[in-house]
Amino acid sequence: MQFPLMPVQASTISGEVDHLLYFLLAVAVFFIVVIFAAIFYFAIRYRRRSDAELPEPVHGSVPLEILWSVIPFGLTMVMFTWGASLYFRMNRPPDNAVQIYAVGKQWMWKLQHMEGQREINELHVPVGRPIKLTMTSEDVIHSFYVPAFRVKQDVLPGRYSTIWFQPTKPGKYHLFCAEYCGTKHSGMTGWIYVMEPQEYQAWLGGGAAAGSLADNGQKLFQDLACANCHKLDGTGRGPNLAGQFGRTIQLSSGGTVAFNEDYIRESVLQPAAKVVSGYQAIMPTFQGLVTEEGLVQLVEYIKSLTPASGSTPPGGSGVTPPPDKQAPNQRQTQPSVGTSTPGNR
Amino acid sequence: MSAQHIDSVKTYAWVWIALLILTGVTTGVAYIDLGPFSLPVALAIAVGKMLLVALFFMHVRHSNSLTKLVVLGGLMWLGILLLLSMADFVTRGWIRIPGK
Amino acid sequence: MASEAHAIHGETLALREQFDTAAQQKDASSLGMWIFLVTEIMFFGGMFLAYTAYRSWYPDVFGAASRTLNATIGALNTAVLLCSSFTMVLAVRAGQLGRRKAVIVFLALTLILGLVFLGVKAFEWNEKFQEHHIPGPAFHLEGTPFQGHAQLFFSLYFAMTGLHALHMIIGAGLLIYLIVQTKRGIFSAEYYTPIDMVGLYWHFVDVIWIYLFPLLYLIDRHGPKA
Amino acid sequence: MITAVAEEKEHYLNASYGLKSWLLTKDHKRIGLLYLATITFFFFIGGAFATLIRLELLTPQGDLVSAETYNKLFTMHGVVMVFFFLIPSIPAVMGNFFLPMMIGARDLAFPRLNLLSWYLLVIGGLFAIFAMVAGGVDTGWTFYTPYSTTYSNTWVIATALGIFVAGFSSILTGLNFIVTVHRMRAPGMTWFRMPLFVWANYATAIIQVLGTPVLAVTIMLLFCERVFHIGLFDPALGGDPVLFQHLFWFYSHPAVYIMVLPGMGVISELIAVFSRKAVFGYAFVAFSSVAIAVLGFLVWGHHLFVSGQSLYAGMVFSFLSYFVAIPSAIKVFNWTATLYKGSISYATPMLYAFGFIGLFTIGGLTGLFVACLGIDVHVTDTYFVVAHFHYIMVGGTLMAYLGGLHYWWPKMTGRMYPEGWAKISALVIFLGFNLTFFPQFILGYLGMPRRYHVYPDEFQVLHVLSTAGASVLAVGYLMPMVYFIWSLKYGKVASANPWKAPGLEWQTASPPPVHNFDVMPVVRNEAYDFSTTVGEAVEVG
Repeated sequence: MQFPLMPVQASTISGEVDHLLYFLLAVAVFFIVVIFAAIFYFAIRYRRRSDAELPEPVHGSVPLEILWSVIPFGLTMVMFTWGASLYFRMNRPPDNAVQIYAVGKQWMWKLQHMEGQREINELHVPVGRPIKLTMTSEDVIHSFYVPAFRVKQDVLPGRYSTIWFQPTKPGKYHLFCAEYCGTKHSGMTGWIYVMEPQEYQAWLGGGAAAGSLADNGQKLFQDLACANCHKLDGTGRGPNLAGQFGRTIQLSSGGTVAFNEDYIRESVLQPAAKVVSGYQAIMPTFQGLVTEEGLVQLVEYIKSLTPASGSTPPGGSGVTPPPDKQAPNQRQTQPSVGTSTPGNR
Repeated sequence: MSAQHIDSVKTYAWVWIALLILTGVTTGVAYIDLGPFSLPVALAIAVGKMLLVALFFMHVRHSNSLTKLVVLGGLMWLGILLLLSMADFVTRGWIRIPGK
Repeated sequence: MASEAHAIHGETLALREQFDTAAQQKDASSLGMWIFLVTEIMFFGGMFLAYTAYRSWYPDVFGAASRTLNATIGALNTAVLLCSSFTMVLAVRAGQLGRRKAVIVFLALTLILGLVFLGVKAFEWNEKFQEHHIPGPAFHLEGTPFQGHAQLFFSLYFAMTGLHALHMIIGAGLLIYLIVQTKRGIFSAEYYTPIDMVGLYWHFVDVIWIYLFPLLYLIDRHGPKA
Repeated sequence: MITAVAEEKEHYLNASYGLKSWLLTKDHKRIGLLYLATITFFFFIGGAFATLIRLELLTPQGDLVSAETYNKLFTMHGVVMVFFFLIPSIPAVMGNFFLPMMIGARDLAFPRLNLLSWYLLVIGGLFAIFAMVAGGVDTGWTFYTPYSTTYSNTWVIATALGIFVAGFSSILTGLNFIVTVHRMRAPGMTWFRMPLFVWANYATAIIQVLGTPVLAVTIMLLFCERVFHIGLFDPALGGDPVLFQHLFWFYSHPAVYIMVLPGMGVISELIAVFSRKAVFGYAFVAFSSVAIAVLGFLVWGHHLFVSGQSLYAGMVFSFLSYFVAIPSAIKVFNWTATLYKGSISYATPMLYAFGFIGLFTIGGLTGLFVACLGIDVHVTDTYFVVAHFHYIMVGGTLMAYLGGLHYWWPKMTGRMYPEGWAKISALVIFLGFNLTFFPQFILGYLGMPRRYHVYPDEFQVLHVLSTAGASVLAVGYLMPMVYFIWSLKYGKVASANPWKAPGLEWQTASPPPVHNFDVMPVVRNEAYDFSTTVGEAVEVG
């Protein structure tokens, strides 16, 4: 029977977290030993010898109070600074991270690779590469937790959250849902398979992936008739989406918004919330027509679009205004698109 | 506290009239475009009205320092709730996640 | 008169056994009441936080939703409430002076004004039902393509004004109780603490409305006209 | 015994008889006993849930109860223990009974309000019991949305209503205590002559008054969302589930201090009385209670480090959290320093005090781990957190509660408890507690998530240890229950001041007369001045 005391270290960050832990443990053990020793010593040394005993009162000492406030506080500030800097590094994925999308639902993890592979409760990743997950939930709050990597992030409905890690050791590691999510919360577990790069390539090639994520997104973009308005030459009723990702966009209401995953998601589901400056709020909502996984594909497709020559003025921020806005919206009802995944509860 | 202050009807009447005027002002001002200042102005008028009610109608003016402390404490705690929570809501989008 | 009251309701007028002096008893009641009002601040505070957060996220929709409320009626109702505060403070003053008849008159006026406020509120709520401004599947707000955020506004509107109205109803009950007690001759210039305490409560409920009115009705009146 | 009965003078217990004399009592002492009976009942209900949880976790498979049942068990364990045992425990039982006596008052400022707050707790409890009997609730005691508003099919509303009503009980108790401390002190009882137990309860009352209303409104909004679909947290409308968490923890983090501060007050009394020394650094200990109460409101966001809260807010909350370490450290160091050159007795209450200091130190220091951003990401929502807060709430509050109960038992009932049995049970509880919860720190760091019904095999050894500890702990808790009841009839008759303690509550008969003191006291000494009660001057029979 296994009986480990420390979890395996399998990511770049896990060793750092453990070092911080050792520092805190040292501080804690020091104070525990000091206090326990003092209590035991005083309790024995000054035990009551007669019931009529009356010790001299000692009322206190201000220098001592200051001393034992300042020293612990100094130590805690070290903990804070160290912990906070680690926290920020844990939350800022490097630029070259491999992008993977995760959708949590009661009670499973659905994961999609850029190349199109889909997995349920299993995630295959290459060793030595930073991996970034963009995650959302279909229902309640979940939490993506890999103890061997020392990372955890809640997955919320209605928005994207991210987590990243860089595995250092090939192997098989637990994936847990750490935020209570209902009856089979403890069944919402899985495995992370960390593979050697060439194995990983083989695995990627082996799966019967039906096109990359962006390809699927493009198909969806056509199926949902997005392309009717969002024309790549900038002549459509909706803004040209090519090359916009990562920019700051002017809104018709006067404010600005960062063109990121959350904005794309929101614009598909609630098109009128943030309308690009120069356009009208004519886009219908696709709420209920696209699944969370479909949304992820659309996001990836829009991210992959590069500006066609001449469609966007170089260096211009914001979207080119359309030549004119005519014709009322004439979209027909759409079938629900986006692949549904077989669920096993 | 034990020493009883009885304000005159006149004082109360003036406060009452001031409150009605301020209500008119805040309503009127709302129709003028003050840009980013419309919310601070509305809140400032509301705070003024609150002070009138509290100091005169609720006699905080004549109250002992403990009562004043209790009132200030209550407002301060409301401030803590709003301030620290808004520290989250306002700064959510600040960090730029690379690759996003 | 005081002795007569003593006979009827000895318990009310007499110094309670845990206190040494009447001043101590009065101070304790007043402090207790103020602490209660502080709990009320925090109680409403939770909703003010929700309001602040969502308004900062969705200012435009909140503005548009706010414009559907009738600011004129809101302002008039605010005035009604302020008048009731004025009559309430006069009732307390009459209590301080031991003028029983005046107490009853002013309490009754306060009650009537409070009921007028509630009546107007009921009328406004009823209008919301007819306009489909009740959050839920049937919700619809004209002029705002985004319904979800507008529902948040109306959820807040109903939660805040509803809770305020509930406080008014409780206040009205307290006023009726006071009127009955005054008629029975319980209060005097020496003992009028309950009138004082209900006064504090009534003014507090008024202060809450002083904030609700601009925050709910006057967000964006100057904005794009419908 | 016969002579005792014959000579028995009137006191609060025999002044009147019959159910009505209890259910309509305005005597703070009788209300304290009503609370004692009520929360003991809830403690054993909550304990039964805990036992089932531990038994289920003996094996990695879900073989004892189903997943639904398990989720209901830990939810109801949390709800019952937090809202119906820990929060009322020390303030409502011992605070009610002794706070007025310790400051030389005849009663609390508002006795009828005090009775009302007991009824509110009972009514709230009935709602909770109804929810449990009708089928239970499975949201976790934290009621996170949208699970609690939309997805759970259990008795969320009944439970939430129970907590809502019980919350008002807590508010009214706090209000009563604040006014009493301000307005009802005996002549000569200045602020800095008050026993530290009173200071601690005063600080607790501040939290109850300022925090609980926010919980109440949060529950109300939850209610509106679940019943009327007036959604404020619904992500589908653009609402934010994290807002719920802010509102919930604005109360529930300070609530941890509602639970532990009164315990600290009890420990200050015990350490002083059983080492016959004034508490070292009295003023620092007194102010540290108030400081904890205030700082407790600035740190709630440290429950939200991985929730999707902004990183900057997380940083602010982590920074502020560390300030709580200062007053906590001050208390622990001052208690330890009080022992120096004392006259230390090993009576049962003192054993609990030693236990408290040790366990609270461990619980408090592990608090530094969970306040540390880099570590909390890994340990939050794991058994590390479970172990941490049980060290504070069970190792801290419950130890203090039992210590206080033993200390004041003679005053409350007029009977002594059996010292030998009490010492044994204190030891059993201490050992059982550590065996139950220490392994959970390791489990948590290994990655075992909370609220898991089934778990991977490699965690089993530690779970078995924990379950073994829990069974020891259960025996430890049953023992006092038995001998306390036994002592009511067969215990040695207690003298007015068996511990030679200087507090005002000991300067009157055991049990006290209806109005606490035959002659209203005038205070001329500092707190913890043993010169009046110890030595040749006084020989109490």
